[in-house]
Amino acid sequence: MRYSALSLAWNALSGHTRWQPAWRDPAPKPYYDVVICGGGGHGLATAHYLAKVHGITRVAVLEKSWIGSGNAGRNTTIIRSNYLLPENVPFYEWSMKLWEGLEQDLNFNTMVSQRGVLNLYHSDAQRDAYARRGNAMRLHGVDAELIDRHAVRRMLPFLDFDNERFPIQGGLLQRRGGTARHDAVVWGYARAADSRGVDIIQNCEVTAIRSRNGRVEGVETTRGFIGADRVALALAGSTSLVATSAGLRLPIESHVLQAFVSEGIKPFIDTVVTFGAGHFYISQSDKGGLVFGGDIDGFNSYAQRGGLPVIEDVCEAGMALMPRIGRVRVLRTWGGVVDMSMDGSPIIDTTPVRGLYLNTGWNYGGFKATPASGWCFAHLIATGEPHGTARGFRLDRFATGRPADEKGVGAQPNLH
Amino acid sequence: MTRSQAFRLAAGGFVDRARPLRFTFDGRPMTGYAGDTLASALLANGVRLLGRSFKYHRPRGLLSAGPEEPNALVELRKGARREPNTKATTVELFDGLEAASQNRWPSLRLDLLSLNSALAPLLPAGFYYKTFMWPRALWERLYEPVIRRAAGLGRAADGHDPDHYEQAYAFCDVLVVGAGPAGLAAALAAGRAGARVILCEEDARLGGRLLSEDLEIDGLPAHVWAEEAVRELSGLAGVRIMPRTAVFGVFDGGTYGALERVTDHLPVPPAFAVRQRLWRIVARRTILASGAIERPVAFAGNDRPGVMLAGAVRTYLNRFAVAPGRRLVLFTSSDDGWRTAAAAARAGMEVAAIVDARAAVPPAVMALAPRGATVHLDARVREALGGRALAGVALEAQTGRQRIAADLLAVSGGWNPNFALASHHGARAEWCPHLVGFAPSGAPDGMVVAGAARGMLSLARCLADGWDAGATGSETLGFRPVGARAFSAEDEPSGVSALWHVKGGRAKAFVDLQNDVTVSDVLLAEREGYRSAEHLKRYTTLGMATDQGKTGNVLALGILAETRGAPVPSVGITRFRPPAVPVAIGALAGRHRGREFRPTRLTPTHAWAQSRGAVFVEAGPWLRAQYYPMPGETDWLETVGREVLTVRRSVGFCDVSTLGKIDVQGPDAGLFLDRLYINTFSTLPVGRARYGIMLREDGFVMDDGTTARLAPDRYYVTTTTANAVRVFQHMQFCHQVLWPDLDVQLVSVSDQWAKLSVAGPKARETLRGVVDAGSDLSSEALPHMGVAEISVMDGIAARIFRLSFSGELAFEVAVPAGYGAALAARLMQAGAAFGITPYGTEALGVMRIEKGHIGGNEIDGRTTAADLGLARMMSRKKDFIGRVLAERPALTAPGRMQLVGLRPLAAGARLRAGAHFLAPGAPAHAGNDEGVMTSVAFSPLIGSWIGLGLLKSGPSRLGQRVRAYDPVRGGDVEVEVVQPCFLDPSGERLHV
Amino acid sequence: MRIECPYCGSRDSREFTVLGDARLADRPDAAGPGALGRFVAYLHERDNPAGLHPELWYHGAGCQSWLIVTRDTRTHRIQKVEAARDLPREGALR
Amino acid sequence: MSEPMSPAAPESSGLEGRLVPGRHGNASGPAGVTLHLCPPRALASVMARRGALEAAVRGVKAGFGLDLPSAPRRVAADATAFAWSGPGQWLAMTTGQTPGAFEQALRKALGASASVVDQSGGRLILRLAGPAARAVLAKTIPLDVHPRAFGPGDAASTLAGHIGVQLWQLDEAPTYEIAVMRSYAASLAQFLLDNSVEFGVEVSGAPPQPP
Ligand SMILES: Cc1cc2nc3c(=O)[nH]c(=O)nc-3n(C[C@H](O)[C@H](O)[C@H](O)COP(=O)(O)OP(=O)(O)OC[C@H]3O[C@@H](n4cnc5c(N)ncnc54)[C@H](O)[C@@H]3O)c2cc1C
Ligand SMILES: NC(=O)c1ccc[n+]([C@@H]2O[C@H](COP(=O)([O-])OP(=O)(O)OC[C@H]3O[C@@H](n4cnc5c(N)ncnc54)[C@H](O)[C@@H]3O)[C@@H](O)[C@H]2O)c1
Ligand SMILES: Cc1cc2nc3c(=O)[nH]c(=O)nc-3n(C[C@H](O)[C@H](O)[C@H](O)COP(=O)(O)O)c2cc1C
Ligand SMILES: [Zn+2]
Repeated sequence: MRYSALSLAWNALSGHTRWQPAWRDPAPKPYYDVVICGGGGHGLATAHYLAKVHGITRVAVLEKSWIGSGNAGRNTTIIRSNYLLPENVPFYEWSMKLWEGLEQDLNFNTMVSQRGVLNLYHSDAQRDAYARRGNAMRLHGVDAELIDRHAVRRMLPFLDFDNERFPIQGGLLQRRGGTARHDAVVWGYARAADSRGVDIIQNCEVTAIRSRNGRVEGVETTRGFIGADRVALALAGSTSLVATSAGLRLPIESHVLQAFVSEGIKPFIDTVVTFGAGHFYISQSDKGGLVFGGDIDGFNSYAQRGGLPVIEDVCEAGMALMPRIGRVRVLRTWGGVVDMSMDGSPIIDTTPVRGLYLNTGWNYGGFKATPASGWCFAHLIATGEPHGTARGFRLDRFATGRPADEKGVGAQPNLH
Repeated sequence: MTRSQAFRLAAGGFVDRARPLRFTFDGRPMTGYAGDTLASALLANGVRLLGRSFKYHRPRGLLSAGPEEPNALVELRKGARREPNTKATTVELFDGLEAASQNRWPSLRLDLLSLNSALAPLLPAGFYYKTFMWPRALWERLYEPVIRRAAGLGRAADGHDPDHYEQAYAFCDVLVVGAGPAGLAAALAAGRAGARVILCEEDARLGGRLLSEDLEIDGLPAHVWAEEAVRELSGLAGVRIMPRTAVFGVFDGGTYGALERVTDHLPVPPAFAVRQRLWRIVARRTILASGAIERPVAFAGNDRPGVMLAGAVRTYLNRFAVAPGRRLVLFTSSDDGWRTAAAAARAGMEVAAIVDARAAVPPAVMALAPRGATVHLDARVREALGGRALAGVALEAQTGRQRIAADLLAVSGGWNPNFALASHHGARAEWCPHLVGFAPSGAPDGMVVAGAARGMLSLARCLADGWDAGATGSETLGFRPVGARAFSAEDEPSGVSALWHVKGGRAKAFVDLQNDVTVSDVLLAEREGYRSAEHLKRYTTLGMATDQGKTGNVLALGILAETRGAPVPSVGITRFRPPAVPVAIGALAGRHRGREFRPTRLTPTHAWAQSRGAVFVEAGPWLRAQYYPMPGETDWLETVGREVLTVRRSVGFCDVSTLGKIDVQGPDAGLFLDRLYINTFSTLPVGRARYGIMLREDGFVMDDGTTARLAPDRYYVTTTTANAVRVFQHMQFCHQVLWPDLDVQLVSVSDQWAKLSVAGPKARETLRGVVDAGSDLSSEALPHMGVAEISVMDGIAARIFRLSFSGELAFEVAVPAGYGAALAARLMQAGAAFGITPYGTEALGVMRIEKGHIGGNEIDGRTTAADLGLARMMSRKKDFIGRVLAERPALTAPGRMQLVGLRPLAAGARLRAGAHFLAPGAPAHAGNDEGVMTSVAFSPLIGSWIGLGLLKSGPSRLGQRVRAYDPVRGGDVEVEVVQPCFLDPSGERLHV
Repeated sequence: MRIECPYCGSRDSREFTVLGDARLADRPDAAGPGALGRFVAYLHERDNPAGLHPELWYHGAGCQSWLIVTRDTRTHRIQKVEAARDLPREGALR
Repeated sequence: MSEPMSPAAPESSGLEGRLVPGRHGNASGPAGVTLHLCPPRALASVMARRGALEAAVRGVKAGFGLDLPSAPRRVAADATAFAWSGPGQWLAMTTGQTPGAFEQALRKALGASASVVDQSGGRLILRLAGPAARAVLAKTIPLDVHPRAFGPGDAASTLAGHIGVQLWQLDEAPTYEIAVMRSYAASLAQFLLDNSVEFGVEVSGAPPQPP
């Protein structure tokens, strides 16, 4: 049943008892053309575009627990394409374009809200670095504005402009950036993929990749072996664990990134704001919660939880930036296991094992990439060739010396 | 005035009737007593409508008497101190308290948004995912603004938080969380054993349920026993009692986060007192004795003001001496609920009926029924009737349906152990049929759970369990055994059977009262495939409100299980996360806000520069003098121009103490540096300095700086200001981890030396007035890149380095940091005849750009030594960090962006760093992007803006023109590609 | 997290900075054939296990020692802590 | 008695006007803590060379009569003390000599067994004492300073807020000395004051000599 105001009203008449499951709950079949490991945003988007764009529908998405249980379901929902490097800007901009039509494509309200993303700067050098980035965006046809302190004050009068350790000088603003409802993205892609015949199989953990003579044959799972012509990994923080079974050692470390939500309060923060002199970024959800975060904890972890030092660090920066939130209470903190790569940029590529495809290295910023990641990964799986906007995301870039290192900090994942 | 407290009992309770306190709610003045919470004081005054729900704006009253409260949220205090979403049940009453209801318009009684209730059929769980999609453009313009207007509960404060917070550490052998009977017994045992004990209690008053119940321990009224226990604990040297302190999170390694509400019970914090304090408690053992939370039942209208948890009714009666109503109906499926009927009758309330869903109850329970109360077994409340207040209940009894008038409906569906903290590290919960609830199975390392928190539901068992946990815990840590201890206390009946949902009734039946999640929402989620407990939560928002589902979560799971005909644990249980109680952001930040957000590093000449009117700039942690305006100068460009010209024509000096400085000693010091830098230091003669470049292991430039050799086995290394800490750590890594066999000793001397760079043609003459007799500054004795140990200012040991960043004859003079200010003052005197000027980081930057020296903008982590024109420095004769990977194909390929100088074609045209280069005439398109302007300056000597940049194949394009394209600032300037060095390329000025 | 520094005793993790996989201690030989490949692997490839993970931590705010901390990445439980300078070299961690 | 550090130029701590003598904060009753900036002393980093730890220990024993600690402790005799600051590393200090003379004396005693680096200008030392000193430290550093865990002679390097410090306990009063990098001293002083005002703090210019 299509979703619309009309269908909602129609169903109200029957007490909402006629709605069908958003996706089926099928048992795994013995064989698929493509098995996608990982029911996060990227895996589900890949399935959707495989089916929709490439007509490949004998596809299964295998998820070890419930779909969206990974980072797709726990991120701070920021979408933007305000990157510097030519490897990144076109890709993330392609993603923005897909976001801009996502609700209509999926017939699911993913609440893409282009409320703007403002990165504050606090020094001349930072201003110039942001100008460099903004100019790079403009050269790629992406919107970017460099605004001054007065313009920031007009947008966010309650920031601390008087007692600052690192005075706010201005910001880089991408108005088309914003947020999207994380869970809805997962469910929307799942429902759309399912409607085209994709099997979404929850509570099905991939335990190993089976291959013979350098060609993939399928995957071992907690629900038995599932054969496949092609196997695609979209496991985010868990990628290394499965890839090891195919003999791959990856340029990936799994780290914990925390996020925070406050009690619901009347909305007063209308854009996404990032502090440039500390680790803190914030937006306010449509429910009223302040959704905020900061840096990763810095150590390898699969535990989905972090520690007090980062919690304090984030709140210190939050209070330095907007002391108005001092009496607002943190309601919940959590962590996600993020796939930090050696240059801070993603990997979408084939592997030495034929038929095995890799999608990883999303660091703390792969939610915004969800549509383009799915699109490009589907393209690679279907055609064997990298998509035009993802050519910089190949595995061999570390050997050839072409890292896409936005921060310029080198091969140390916890600094990206 | 006290007469207004119409629902206050004449006697009993722990309120001080001699200390009346005035307060207002929505502007209405009232009076309560010391010892009251805001909730109990409002109840005493007969106020029952306290809030509106999130979605439907339904009228709501008190459900509970504690931190699990979903309904009674208020805005406490005003203006910059306004605290939204404050649970009235946790606010200690103080004189002058002001509270207001929230999320209603125009008033609490008449809330127009309650129209949402009428629209409810259109607004089931997740309705917004199905609509508002068309037309797309209306989402940001119409739909979302409307949704956001309705969003949120209370309002954030109006201004910057005026109060202070702080963070602190505490350490103990045994941490006890909760001071109910279990916690008190645990603390007594551990304390008597001699352990260092911390007892944290969220409440202002210790005792837990003992304050709410009418029980005895060892022949004493339980609350008296609690007072004695507290007295004994206070006398034990190792025991620290922390009331008003909630433990909110379990972190790794036995670290606990706790929030102390230091002065929240006062109108404003007294002078020098903080509002709240964040504690990080490090405990070797922890006993979680956090009690249990009562569970409501889902039935139509179960959210009306006047429907209250049975245990909370007892709390109001016994602890606060308030009758929450006049005529009570009890609806329960647990033995414990019956105690409420007894307590109410004892307090003089009318008990109209006891409705128990069970077909039979034990005689001991039946005995609790007050005389005059009708007992209905195997009966249910179908609906709570009324509007803004409860008027009665509709009953489904063996005798048929009937209505009973009542203004208070006490509900008990059993008790859920409150073990959230035990689950913070992922320990699972197990289903306990005898509780009809979950209990913890497992706990974080070092923690045991005791008392009701692990499902012990009688007083005698809680006491014994707590004692045992305290005794065992301290004994395993090596403290003296205290043995078992028998308490004489009641083993109250605690039978319960499952009672989740009563079907029928017209009104909505709620499971999550704050977020307005109803039974039908739960069933809709199930129907639509959101079957995992976590999907159910996210789709319906169940348990996501400020109470985190403390009362509603298990109820929803029970309902789902019942619907599926499956056991409750098969439905799953959502994850618990810190904080167990919401914590103010300000408390987590402590003192680190405003100017104290991060420490400020001050240079040795800071105060001196301040006295000269310097303008300062943040440079990482440092504050540095940016420029020194003189009277009459109107803008910074003028000042900086003057500073530069003074240096170029005469002399000036600049504090460069912020550079990182590392003393490297040992027989292998030279070898060590050879391995770190791309060039060679083992061949550097003693008394000379050399510029060096170090790479990261990936072959890109990490840092640069000069290194001097002070002795055969001693070097003095400098790093850039920005990388000082990182380079030192990197050196320690290389030494300790990669090459521990080398005999080198490293120590930072960054703060030991004040370092002033004296530059300009008159630098030597100026310095002659500073150095002590016998110090030879001639080029013979101290050639360019020469280093000497001398003395200055009559006997102060100093080091002098003939190094130049500015391109002028220049000396860096280093004195022990305490003499930096004196040296600056002395330089001013000595250079007075030459018109000496101090200069700041701006002029420093101008001069380095004029000379084409690279800085942080060029060393951006993506440039190679060759990109920066320094390929020749790279030694081929040795291994060094980064050598191998610097040879990767793309790092050596032609066409990389490389360092050049840039000059505008139009005189006076302004350059800006961050502009990108395009070939003239090439469309502004990423494919034509050829590089970026990295640094710019106005050169007063050249009379033009100049720049450094990284340009594709730059060095081979000298003389060509490119556009410096800067759309974000509206700039588009044509520039000529020139050598990076604009001034004195042959370096003659260095040698005057 | 609390880290038992072999020199300073049990300390809050905020006194430390972490570099990552302890294999970074096994820097390959720059001479000899295949150095480039070995360095690419050394610097970029990680085991990234879910379980015990030897890793490099620096007690920067304490004794400035580099430590090898063997920690379970699933639970954050620390199994042992050794000083890096005391470790036998040459492939000891492989 | 400390000899004058320099006859000629004035030395400044950079804390002038930032650590103002007098009573601050809570004014009732005796001050909970006292806080002083110690007069300049000669300081030096001493780092044993590879394999020369024992020789360095012997050298200090012979030259200063002190047993170099091999754990986080500080040993003192007369005017001179050594605080362990890392494996094979100590912060040496004296109130009895000029920095130059102290450095020479250390070199003489240690010979080739250790590297010696003058740090006299690099650190300032604040002294915190009084009945509330432990409570102030609880807000300042992440260490357990309960008498069962930390006593006179114990030393540690740690973080005070976001500032690296090295501290040691002198006596049971308790009295602590906190050494901090000079550029951070103003921020540390502010942090200590903020953490002390609750108890009342007496700041004085010239502290009594250590017992
Ligand atoms: C706290 C936090 C905040 C973030 N904020 C942002 C942000 O604001 N903006 C942004 O762009 N990005 C953000 N990110 C990053 C973003 O969430 C991720 O990069 C992105 O979600 C990763 O892609 P995914 O959705 O496919 O991953 P996931 O959702 O993690 O998908 C991986 C899935 O694989 C499943 N899986 C794992 N192992 C197996 C197995 N063996 N078999 C089967 N299934 C398996 C997992 O259960 C999971 O569902 C944030 C991340 C975190 C943790
Ligand atoms: N018969 C029954 O069915 C039944 C059911 C439930 C409880 N009880 C009675 O309740 C009592 C339970 O005793 P108990 O000691 O286990 O629990 P308790 O409820 O008496 O005490 C728990 C205490 O812990 C505090 N607390 C909770 N979380 C905290 C946190 N995070 N930080 C700091 N403090 C926190 C609470 O404020 C409370 O004071 C017994 O008397 C028992 O008989 C009986
Ligand atoms: C954007 C966003 C908003 C959230 N808002 C809330 C909220 O209002 N209430 C709440 O309890 N949790 C909220 N959460 C947190 C989730 O409850 C949950 O903690 C998170 O998705 C991680 O899952 P886990 O805690 O089950 O591991 C939010 C999470 C995100 C990503
Ligand atoms: Zn240490």
